[in-house]
Amino acid sequence: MFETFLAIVKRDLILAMRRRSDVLTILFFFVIVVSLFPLGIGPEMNTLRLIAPGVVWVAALLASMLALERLFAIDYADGALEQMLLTPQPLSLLVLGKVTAHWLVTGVPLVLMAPVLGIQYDLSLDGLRVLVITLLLGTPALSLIGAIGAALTLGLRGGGVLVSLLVLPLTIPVLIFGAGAVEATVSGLGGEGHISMLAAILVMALFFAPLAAAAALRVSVE
Amino acid sequence: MAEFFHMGGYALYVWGSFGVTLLLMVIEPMLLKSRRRAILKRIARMARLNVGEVS
Amino acid sequence: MSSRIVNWFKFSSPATFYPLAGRLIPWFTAAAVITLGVGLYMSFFVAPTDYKQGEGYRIIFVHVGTAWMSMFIYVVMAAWAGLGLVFNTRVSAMMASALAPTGAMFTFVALWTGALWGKPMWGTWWVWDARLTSELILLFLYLGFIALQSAIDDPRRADRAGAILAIVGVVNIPIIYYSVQWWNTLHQGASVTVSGQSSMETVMLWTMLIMTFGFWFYAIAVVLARVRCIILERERDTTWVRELEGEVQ
Amino acid sequence: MLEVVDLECVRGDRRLFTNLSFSLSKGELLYLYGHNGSGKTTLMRAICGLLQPTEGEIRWDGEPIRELSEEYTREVLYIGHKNGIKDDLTALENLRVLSTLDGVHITEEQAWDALKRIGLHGFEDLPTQVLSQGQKRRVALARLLAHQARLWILDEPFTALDKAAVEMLQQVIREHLDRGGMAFLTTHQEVELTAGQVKQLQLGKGGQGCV
Repeated sequence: MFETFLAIVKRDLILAMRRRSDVLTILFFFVIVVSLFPLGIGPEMNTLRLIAPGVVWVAALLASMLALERLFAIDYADGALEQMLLTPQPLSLLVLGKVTAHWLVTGVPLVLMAPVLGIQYDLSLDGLRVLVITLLLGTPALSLIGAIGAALTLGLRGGGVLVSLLVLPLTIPVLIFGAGAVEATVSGLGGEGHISMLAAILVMALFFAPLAAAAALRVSVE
Repeated sequence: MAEFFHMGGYALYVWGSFGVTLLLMVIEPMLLKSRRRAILKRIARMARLNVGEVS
Repeated sequence: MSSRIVNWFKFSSPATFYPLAGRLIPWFTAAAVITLGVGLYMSFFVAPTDYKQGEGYRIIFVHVGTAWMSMFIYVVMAAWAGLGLVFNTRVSAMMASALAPTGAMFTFVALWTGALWGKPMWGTWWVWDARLTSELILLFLYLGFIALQSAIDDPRRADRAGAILAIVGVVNIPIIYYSVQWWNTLHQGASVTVSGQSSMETVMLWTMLIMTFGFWFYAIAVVLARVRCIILERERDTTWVRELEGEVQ
Repeated sequence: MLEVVDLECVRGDRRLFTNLSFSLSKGELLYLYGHNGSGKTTLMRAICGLLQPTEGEIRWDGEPIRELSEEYTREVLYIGHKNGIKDDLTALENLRVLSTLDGVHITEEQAWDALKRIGLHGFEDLPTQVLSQGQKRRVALARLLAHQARLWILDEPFTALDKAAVEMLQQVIREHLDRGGMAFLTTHQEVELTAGQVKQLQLGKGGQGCV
């Protein structure tokens, strides 16, 4: 059981490494979007410091939405998805494997890059620490919830935009608790409450999202 | 009667709310009626088509 | 609604459900017109003027009713969608698709009336109040459902994909509402709440209930009419539809 | 033992076939014939559980496949029009991943042998992207050698294969049937496979289950 999970994760990581450009484009998108805001809002540090958590988090949200397109589309096109449906392993486990690989490839780079961007917004050390923690908890939840949207819109024309329309409302709690935790820490209120909520959402997503995504895949592949 | 429509100075907001609500509740059924007419017409045309063609 | 669920197995085929819906629509339309008529009369002539908000508060009779309906319809939509998914009955799935536009309409109206009520009371058209924000997110959920169903050509896949989205959505609604509530109290404190239930005189409460029932009857009538259209569109090349097309109505 | 009882499938709003019944037991090969668009692929996908039929039931050893799910999919190997292999992976990696997913543990040597037998000697460690269509098909078919599934569902397996490959595949299928396996096959080419019990099923105009 666990062996197939590893097989899927390993396979997807190898595939991602062989197509490195996909990974970098998402990271660049994240960096560019975060760097655009000061140009739009102005260079005053105190306003930037105020909007930093929200901007970094919204950019992370959009970047993970962008990355969802790749999650199932290629497997659907070359028939690998059909074979995954026909394996003797529960499909939700395979979906979890694919989402894990997808998160390692697209989510983790965002988490590593976030502190650098935080400095750009002159975020305090505490703020940066909590930013990384919340992104570490938040990005997997985004990938999991996003997987449901990606599975539902498989093979549809205009699927990319549709995924965002379906998934973004569902990711709002992650955004609220993620950005809220950083802001609470920076303003001294302490973000523990937010972080625990974010962890709770991640655990729920870990359990329910693969089941929903598997059901959606069965519907889409029909 | 005018005083009633004045709504104690909130005329715009009260009639704006009630007006739009009831307006939408009239538009929706009308849209449905035209949708129904369209599908019935299409079915009628298909029926004529089938009768004409030797199936 | 509940009467039909008792023997719904018999009515789960479109051919038997279509005439039944046809017979029910006039009744619900009449009920809607009467209840709304009474509700409107009470809203303007029976309910007293509010000491604080004057006449402006009468918007609450429409705002709260439509807000309740928008939430209620989403839950009913998810329930029908779930039934359709589990029992593979096509009429339940069609009911879910038929409910969505009406639900979206009520959500929009709730937002519109919320804004019009906020302007005189708090001076701004849009207030980031917990309930209004959740209402806005609910509108996005509706639009997502409708967009997904219209993007899929095959009706069966559209039903089942929509069902999964509706179920995921209905599970998320309490989480979204709770997180927005938390977000709202964190930033603004509890000072601005559109939804603060000021001491409600019983007659106001009754007016609101009657208006809500009116919307409810209206919703059933419209949804049944739309589900009949959907049945005709999907079953257009079946024999029973072709014989039916001579119908005058 | 596979039984199909008055199956009906609808694609979009077109009814492809209705009350279609047939069965397949040990050592039997079933040919599925029918013009394009007669629902052959839909029938095959319904049988391997990818597609829910609108009417009727599919039973494996007496149990409806919807309840069996994983026990049933363990016994089924489906090769459709799409090869199900990843272009960026090498033939070897593809075969190893697919067999792990199928729950079959094959060692490095077994993988090499399978690929050599299927006629990909010398191409084992190239990304399948560079292989020809016929070679890609062979990579997909290599799974037949490693897999222990009792029921093979092959949708036009001979397309894009050369004479030698067709010959080799027929031999593989014969061995599978001799071992008591079952095969469900659609093909447009004339293929002589007379070993064991060969049954035919005609779909579409004039065939069984015609609408």
